[in-house]
Amino acid sequence: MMNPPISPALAVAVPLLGAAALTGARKWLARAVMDALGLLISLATLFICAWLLLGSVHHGASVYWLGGWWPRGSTAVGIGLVIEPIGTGLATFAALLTTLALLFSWRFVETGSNHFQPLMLIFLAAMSGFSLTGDLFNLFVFFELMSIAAFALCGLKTAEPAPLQGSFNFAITNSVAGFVVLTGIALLYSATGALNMAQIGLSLGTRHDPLVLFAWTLLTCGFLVKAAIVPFHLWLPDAHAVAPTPVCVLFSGLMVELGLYAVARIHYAIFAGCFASHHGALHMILYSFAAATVLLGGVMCYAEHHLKRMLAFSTICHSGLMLATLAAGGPLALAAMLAYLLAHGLVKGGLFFLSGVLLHNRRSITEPELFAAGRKLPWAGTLGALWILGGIGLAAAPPLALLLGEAGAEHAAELTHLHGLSLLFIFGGGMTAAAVLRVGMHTFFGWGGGVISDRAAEIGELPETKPENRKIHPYHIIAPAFCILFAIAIAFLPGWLHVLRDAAAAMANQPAYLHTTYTGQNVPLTQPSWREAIPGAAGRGLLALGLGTLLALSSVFRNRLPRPLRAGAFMEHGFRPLRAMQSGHPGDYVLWITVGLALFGSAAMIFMRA
Amino acid sequence: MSERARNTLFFVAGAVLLSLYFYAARNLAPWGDYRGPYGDIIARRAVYERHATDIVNAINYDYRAFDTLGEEFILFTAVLGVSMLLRREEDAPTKPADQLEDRFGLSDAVRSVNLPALLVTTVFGFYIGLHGQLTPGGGFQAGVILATGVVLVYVCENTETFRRITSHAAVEVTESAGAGAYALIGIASLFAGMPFLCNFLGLGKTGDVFSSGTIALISACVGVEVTAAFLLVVYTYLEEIVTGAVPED
Amino acid sequence: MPSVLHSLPYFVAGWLFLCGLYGIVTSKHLVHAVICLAILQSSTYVLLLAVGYRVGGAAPIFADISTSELVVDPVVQALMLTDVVVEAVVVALLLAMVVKAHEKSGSVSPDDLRTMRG
Amino acid sequence: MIWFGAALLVLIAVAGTAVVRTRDVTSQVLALGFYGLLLALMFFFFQAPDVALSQITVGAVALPLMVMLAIARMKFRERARSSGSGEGGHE
Repeated sequence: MMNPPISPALAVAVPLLGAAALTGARKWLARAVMDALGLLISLATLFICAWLLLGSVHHGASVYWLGGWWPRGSTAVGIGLVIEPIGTGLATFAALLTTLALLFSWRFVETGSNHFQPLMLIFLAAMSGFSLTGDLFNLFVFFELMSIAAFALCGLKTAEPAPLQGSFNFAITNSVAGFVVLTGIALLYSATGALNMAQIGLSLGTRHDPLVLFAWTLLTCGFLVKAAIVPFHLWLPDAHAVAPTPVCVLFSGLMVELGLYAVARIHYAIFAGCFASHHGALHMILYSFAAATVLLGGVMCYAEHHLKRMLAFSTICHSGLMLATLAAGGPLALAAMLAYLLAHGLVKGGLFFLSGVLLHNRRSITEPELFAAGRKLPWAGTLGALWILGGIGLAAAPPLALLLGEAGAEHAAELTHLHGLSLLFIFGGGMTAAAVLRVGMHTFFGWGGGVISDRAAEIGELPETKPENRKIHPYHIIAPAFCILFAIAIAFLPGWLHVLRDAAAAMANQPAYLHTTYTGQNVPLTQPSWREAIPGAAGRGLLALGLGTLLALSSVFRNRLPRPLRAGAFMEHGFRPLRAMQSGHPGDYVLWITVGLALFGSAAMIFMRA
Repeated sequence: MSERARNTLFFVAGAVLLSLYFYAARNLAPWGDYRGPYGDIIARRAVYERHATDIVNAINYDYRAFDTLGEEFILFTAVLGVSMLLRREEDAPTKPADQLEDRFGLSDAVRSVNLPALLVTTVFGFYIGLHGQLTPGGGFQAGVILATGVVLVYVCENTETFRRITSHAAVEVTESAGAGAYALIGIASLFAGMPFLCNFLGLGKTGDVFSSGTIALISACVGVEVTAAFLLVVYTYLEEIVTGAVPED
Repeated sequence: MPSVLHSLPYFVAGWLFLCGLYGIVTSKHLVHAVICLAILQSSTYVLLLAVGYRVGGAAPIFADISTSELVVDPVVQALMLTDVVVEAVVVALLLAMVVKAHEKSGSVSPDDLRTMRG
Repeated sequence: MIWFGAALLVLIAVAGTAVVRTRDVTSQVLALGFYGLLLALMFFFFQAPDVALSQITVGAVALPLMVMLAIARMKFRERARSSGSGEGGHE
């Protein structure tokens, strides 16, 4: 058995301890000291996670039993942390994004009375615990910790009513989701008498009855709320619109995607054996929800003029694309989804950082007010180029790494005969890229004029920084530049994909996961590369980019176009029923969760019945 | 969405959901027929392994102590969030204590039971907290009870004392220390060469107040944290009222 | 045990869950919605308790009984303790949001949370 | 014995419904406290004294207390607002 090089629990305990210490001292420490300490603790966590990641890559997967409670026979009596490249990789990514976000907010983003830094550290601890744990109830605990920290971070700007409404909606929907998950856990516990995911999977075996189906429905839907899949997505734009930009980076970059990770994790660890003969129906259900998400997210993304809401809808759209990838099924799809997740998190993080710079310097975040404002910024060229690169990235066009994920997804879909996935990618990538490019053309190039607006954009947003200091410091550029350039760099460093593919093969293999949990030993599995799919993906990415650019141009220069060609302006006005769905009423949001649960559950009972 | 449409849609979706649940629940084991194995294995061994007689606390503070670490920080985060949301605008003035009004108008007879009630509450709180590993109770319950004792001070109209106790910066420091100590106990077991949150202290004699090693220690930390956390929440909600801070409009 | 009772607590749990959802969906007052969330959560207590219950089992505290006696499942009780804390803190945080929203907008009606619309 | 437990469960279902149906927030707090006590009673009855103890402290005391504090604070604000003088707290 290979022990991890360092106790994996430290990836959770260090940021938690740091948060406790910072909270105790927050009344006496100056802002700069709090920032420096927060950054230091986050860096230490990054170091621990990266060490764990390297250890798991070099020595294979292992399990760390907290409190020394090794399993007795087949019963896990304690909580185990599963140390394999995917979980540790996600924890490392969480630490990286948190570090960047803390660097970006250095002495500049409003922090309450030094509340911000400890909350960020707790959020980080929750995300790494969520990624590492192998225990179902522990997953719920970290889900709640993540939620509570996120609710609080969301309400940081208390000077106006909108943030409180956004965070209230966020809090009530995600709390309902938490209890849906907990109900699912209770049902599974009743069926198996176990909480460890591997043990539940072992105990369920191939059992397939309404109880298992319903437990799967509850767990999956609960996590899909986090993942903002239609119709569970309504909280996300509100939460993003009101959260400070460094927090949005964490929300969109990782928190949402962790919901999908949890769906995949419980599927492969617990239910893979149960639904082995119903894969087709299962994938069809997930795929339908994903397709609806992509369509809605894409359309709404283009119809938004509040930058953060626009990026939020683009996150919904891409979350749908990732779920669609997952729905293709099999280890290859999982690997492709994770590759896409990483690249998307970087690109989206970069775009949010850039909008944070705009909000900081121009005191506004809506497209009409930002018109041509980008040109007046210092480093306008760099910022504009990064923004446009981000747009190119969302279309999954070269040279950004989203391309690799799209290639893998398409390859996996071919293997499982899933049709239409490439169309979804072209639509989702094209629409979100078009929206980002349109904003780029307006803001950084000053093209066109007479920008269309919408109601939500008119509320605007109070700046999160003090008005007297509007200077853009180098560290404001470092974070977005790092994100975007890193997303390009990993496209040309193929080594990590090979690791990811093999790790995904192990994660998607239930017997291998069982073996690792009970013996602590690695099961070496490999799967072939999808390199031959990359040129095709590049072609599709360029096509999406081209279509997106045309759409954006038709929006920007709509006055010079004949009326039938004004597709952009038409799309920009959006569709009334979709906008009406985004009512801001917490009752409506919870209603849609109920409807989604009923739909998902009925589909599962009907199409996957034993 | 109109109210009518909302209600109709909810009744349809809710009915579907409830019938799905009832359909699924037919496959649950009949009520009262617990089949294990997790709970039975722990129940059979915890007394020998951990010298604790209250198995629930042995699970909370030992077998699944990592859950409880997360749980304590959920509490910690929420308190941080509440104090952040309801933080006072810095320049809001406060009124001197003698101008604060009598909010409850309790009679002297009621007030005279205050001190005994406070005493009983405190003693009960400590008892519950110290015997967590033996009998029902533990740090969490004790914390809430102790904090309730302080709230009694307020109810019985000693607003100034209440303010002095709860507004003290030490409350938050205590809370952080309690939460941090939990994480530190976990890390300490690493230095003892054991896995995180391992029970590395002597287990003592079953039935003793100081038995069961880190279970009692963690329980104490939780108690400290919960007491302070609850006081912080109560004070944050009451701050405007007890300080007479004038809201700005 | 009479067979009528075999599923009773499961039904009660499902009913409470739905009641909580109904309350939130139709709520006219944000504090009311928060309390309904607490009711929704209490369904998980009932379910967890029911799942770990054993007829004739003693409480899992061996202070007065011998260790060979059959007890009800202590694990679900540990989970419930966590659950109780989660409930309390979620309510505290949500109430703080309501209070603050009331301070800023003077309203506690969910119908007025409409600035975010569209 | 088991019938008593069953009756308790039914009572809880009814009480839960009643709490949800109570639209006046101040009475709802009282109902919530009562509901919390019922739950605690059920926990005792079904051999979960630990949970019952926390349920009494949290569900029947702390939770209603917090709701009441929140309502009190909102009322305090409203009074301060309507009094207009900005002195706060006087009617």
